[in-house]
Amino acid sequence: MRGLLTGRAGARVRRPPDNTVLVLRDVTKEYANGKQALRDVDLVIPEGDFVFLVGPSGAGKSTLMKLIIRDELASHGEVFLDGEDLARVPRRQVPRIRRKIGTVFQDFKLLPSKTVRENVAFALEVTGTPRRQVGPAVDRVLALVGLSAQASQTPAQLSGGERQRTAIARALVHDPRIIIADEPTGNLDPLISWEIIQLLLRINELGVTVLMATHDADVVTALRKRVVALEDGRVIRDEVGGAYHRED
Amino acid sequence: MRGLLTGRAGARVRRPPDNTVLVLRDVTKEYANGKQALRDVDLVIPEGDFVFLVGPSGAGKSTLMKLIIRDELASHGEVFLDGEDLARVPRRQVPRIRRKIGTVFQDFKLLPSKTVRENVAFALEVTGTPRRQVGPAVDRVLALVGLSAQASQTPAQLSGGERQRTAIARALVHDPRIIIADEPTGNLDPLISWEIIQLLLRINELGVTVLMATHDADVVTALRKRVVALEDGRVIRDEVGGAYHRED
Amino acid sequence: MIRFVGFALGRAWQGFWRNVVMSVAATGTMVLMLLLLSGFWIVQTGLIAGLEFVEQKVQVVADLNDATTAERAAQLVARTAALPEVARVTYVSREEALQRFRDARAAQGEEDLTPYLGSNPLHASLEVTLRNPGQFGQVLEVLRAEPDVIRVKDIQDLVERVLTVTSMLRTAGAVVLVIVGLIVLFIIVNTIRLAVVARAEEIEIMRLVGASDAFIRWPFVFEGALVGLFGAGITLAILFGASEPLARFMFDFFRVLPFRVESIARDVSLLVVGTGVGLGVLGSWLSVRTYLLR
Amino acid sequence: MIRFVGFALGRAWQGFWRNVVMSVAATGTMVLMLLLLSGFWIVQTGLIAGLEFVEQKVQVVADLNDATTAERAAQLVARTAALPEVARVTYVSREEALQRFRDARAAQGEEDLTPYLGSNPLHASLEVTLRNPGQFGQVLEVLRAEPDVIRVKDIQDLVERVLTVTSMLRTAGAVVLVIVGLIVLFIIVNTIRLAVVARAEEIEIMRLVGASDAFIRWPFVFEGALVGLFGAGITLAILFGASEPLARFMFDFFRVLPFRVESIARDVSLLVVGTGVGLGVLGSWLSVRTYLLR
Ligand SMILES: Nc1ncnc2c1ncn2[C@@H]1O[C@H](COP(=O)(O)OP(=O)(O)OP(=O)(O)O)[C@@H](O)[C@H]1O
Ligand SMILES: Nc1ncnc2c1ncn2[C@@H]1O[C@H](COP(=O)(O)OP(=O)(O)OP(=O)(O)O)[C@@H](O)[C@H]1O
Ligand SMILES: [Mg+2]
Ligand SMILES: [Mg+2]
Repeated sequence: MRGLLTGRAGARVRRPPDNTVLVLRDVTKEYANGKQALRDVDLVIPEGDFVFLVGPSGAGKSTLMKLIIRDELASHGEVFLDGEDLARVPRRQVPRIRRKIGTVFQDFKLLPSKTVRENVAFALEVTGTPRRQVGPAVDRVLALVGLSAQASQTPAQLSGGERQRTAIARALVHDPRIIIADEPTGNLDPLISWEIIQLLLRINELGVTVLMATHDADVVTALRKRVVALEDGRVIRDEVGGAYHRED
Repeated sequence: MRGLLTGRAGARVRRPPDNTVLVLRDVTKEYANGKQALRDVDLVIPEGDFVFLVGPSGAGKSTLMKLIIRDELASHGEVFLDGEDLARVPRRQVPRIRRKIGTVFQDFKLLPSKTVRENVAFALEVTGTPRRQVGPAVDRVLALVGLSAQASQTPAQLSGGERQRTAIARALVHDPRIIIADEPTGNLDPLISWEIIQLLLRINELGVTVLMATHDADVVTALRKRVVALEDGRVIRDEVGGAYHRED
Repeated sequence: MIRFVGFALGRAWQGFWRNVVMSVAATGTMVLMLLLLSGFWIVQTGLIAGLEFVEQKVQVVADLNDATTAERAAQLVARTAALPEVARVTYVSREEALQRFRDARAAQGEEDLTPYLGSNPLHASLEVTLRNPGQFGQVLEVLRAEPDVIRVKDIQDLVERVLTVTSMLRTAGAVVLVIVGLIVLFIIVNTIRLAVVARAEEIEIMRLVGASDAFIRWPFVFEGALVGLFGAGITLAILFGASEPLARFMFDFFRVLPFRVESIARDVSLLVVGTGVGLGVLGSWLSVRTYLLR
Repeated sequence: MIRFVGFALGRAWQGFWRNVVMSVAATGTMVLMLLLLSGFWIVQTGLIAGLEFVEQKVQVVADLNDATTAERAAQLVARTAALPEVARVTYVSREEALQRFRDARAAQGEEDLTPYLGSNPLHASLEVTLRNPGQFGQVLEVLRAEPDVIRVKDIQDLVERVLTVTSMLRTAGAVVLVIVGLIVLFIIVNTIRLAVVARAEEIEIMRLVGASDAFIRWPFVFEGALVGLFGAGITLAILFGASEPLARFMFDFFRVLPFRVESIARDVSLLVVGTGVGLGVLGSWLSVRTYLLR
């Protein structure tokens, strides 16, 4: 899959299973206004895992993701990404860390003045990818999410679902080590939701770790992957092969 | 409900059932780039109806809603809102039309620099509501959507679901004649989704027409309300008491 | 109506403070541009006053017959002063003329020539100051017709040169003022447009929730006026703070002030406040228009 | 590295054209501000040239004994001209002096007084032009020590007044130029800042997808440079288009051009291009910084 996305040949060798991509140790996040969005969260995600992050609105799912891309820093505790303590990473190194992560934001974060193709290419261009590699990589991910026909439309000319898929394409184009998706199917119809999930599963099978926050009970329950449930900032459940709701 | 929202006493008298809020007659919408988002759509929504608008991504649901708030004009055919032909309404009268509609946008459209309370109050203030009526009305809708505690946070400090609820509060605060909600539960967890739906049902019971685009099959199938299904810009199904998917 | 104005003013005030960076930038630009404009205007006013001063120096001089009696000279002075084109007439006696010649040589550091003159060769004369130096022709004719006048100094050439120079300076001053005015207009409207563009989203939402054009436009217009008012206030504070030392400097420099500070203070205040508020309003109006015309 | 520069340039070019309203506004502001700055600079240059011209007019005049022979006078001229402070010496004979007096009276439209003079009362003189009008003291002493010199006109007062006026004008010119420079700086940096603020979202996305600071900053910096370059180009085109008629106007006005157009063309070009590009770069750099420092 990684090779497929960038045109490089050969799949990546899987690291030994004890290799962890993400470790949160006793993490608490308190916002400036005093709101504790995360409390004493411990979480270990080994390479190659597929993890659903569930929980009611306001539970702290997006906050957890912001900590991972170092958009926010933990108030207490440590966050390790690929073995590096994010609190210790100097500011100049942050972009390098972020390039290991493909992020699908809840609010898309597309540039309204750029076309779909340009929005996706943007993520490669601004991180210094050689121009001749950009085109093919973008075409491939656009085909993958089914947006080849809309490639030259701007976000304002897209349906909500198409915007979501554009955001997913942009997260994928970077050939990331871990994909963090914040409710990527929130505005999609069930059919396309399933397609996107299938896509993420395929990517995952090729060794890319996936962490996906979602409210889609059907999907979570059907797939029986690892489920981490947050409530009020605390991890209240972390079971492999779990359902959306507690089952005991 | 209308009285409840604005603090006015007495519920509105229901009009006779043959009174239609919305009529689309043979509507086609072709965008400037040649894309036909709606084709020959006929739709009549009587006052007090609760209508689910379903269909795959890109089917034209949002386009239909844009026609109703006159954000776009039909390329062909006529759209009547409350008996007025929107194509004939002079530009100066458009704001008056829009005030009859409460709109929940798919991408929230909240102002990042304003707090939740201010974002909701904004809709009243800019339409000339006397200042002393604004405060109580805002407090009421915020309580209704369960955001009283977050009233003084800005959208950046909210979870996705909280943002969605803010947008719904803003649509409600105007005491509208018809509520148009474009996937209002897209990013909400099942519990809050159900709360929002219950809320819309209650509002509907008090005589406000509701048109809601959604991908939430559970909700649509469970409620057995009127379902209008779009596909590729055409109405392929319009049944009262329908399910999300075709059932024959 | 009052509610509407109150609402628009309140929103304008909020808008101004909510977006402090933009507002400070716009106000700063406003101040600098108003300083530029009023600076030029003051220079231009001073220039015009100076030019009038120069023009007043143009005089028609008529030498009188040495035989003219004091009484006849006085009558001549009265007759000349009664002419409508004449502002003032001065009689210079023969002795005074000699003394002036002596003084002029001394002032130039040259040797006194009067000892070498056998007798007083100079004539008594009338110095006629005109209301408008361009109208010297008629006065010249009337004086030439007087029997006691032996010679009228021909000032045609001098008058023409002075008038050419002064009218050139007036034109150049006006042209520069207009150009500066246009620059100020462009820059301020531009700055406010940039500030409004940054709030396109807000306008979009207002349109969609059903705000009428007036409710969208006027808060912005008032906000523009606010920027203009603040800018004008700061500009005036700077100008009046600087006026005292500047006036002293100019006095040291020209030995005479071409105008009184108080007399132009009112004009400058009107100019600055009017331009500031006017341009602020215009800029907002034009900028918001773009978003309403859809 | 080359790829990076290529990327940044390409993005800058795109950014410029994608946001045409902003870019045109920024470029227009740039042009007007550069015109203002270069206009002031040209006036300042002209002023300095004009002041030097005036200063050159200050002369030391020494009257000679009427008994001085032509030969001794010539020696005296040679001796004086050899002094290091002296730029030029002119000998004016008694006849010339009389003729000058006659001409001066005629030019003023006054009666010729020479017929009334018994003999020529005027002396021959040396007119000494100094290299630097401040250094008149030594020349004065040397001339006073000469036996043939009967009187040296005291120019202390004149020199002081001229020097005060010229140094005042020089200071005022420099002050105005600095103030205008600061205005230009503020306005341009401000305009570019507003244009960058309008693209805060783009910068935010770049940060989140992992673009390094350099990749975020340099396209904006190049875009600022582009605005500066375009602005400077347009400004120079306007200046050179206007230089011909302006030079003619100035010539008509002053009867003499204080400087040659070609000689300042290079300086103006350097000033305009340097200021434009420099401020464009500075403005972008500062504006983007705000977003990176998080
Ligand atoms: N910048 C902030 N400042 C203050 N409070 C914040 C901030 N961001 C989030 N919060 C608060 O933290 C809590 C958790 O927010 P978060 O966005 O992580 O929730 P979530 O689990 O993603 O919810 P949703 O499913 O609705 O997206 C919420 O109550 C929210 O109001
Ligand atoms: N302004 C526009 N210009 C051109 N094409 C547009 C424009 N807006 C929408 N479209 C196209 O029209 C089609 C219908 O879009 P619409 O937003 O109505 O879909 P939707 O049913 O709301 O989908 P979703 O469930 O994903 O929100 C899409 O294919 C979209 O690309
Ligand atoms: Mg969230
Ligand atoms: Mg839609």
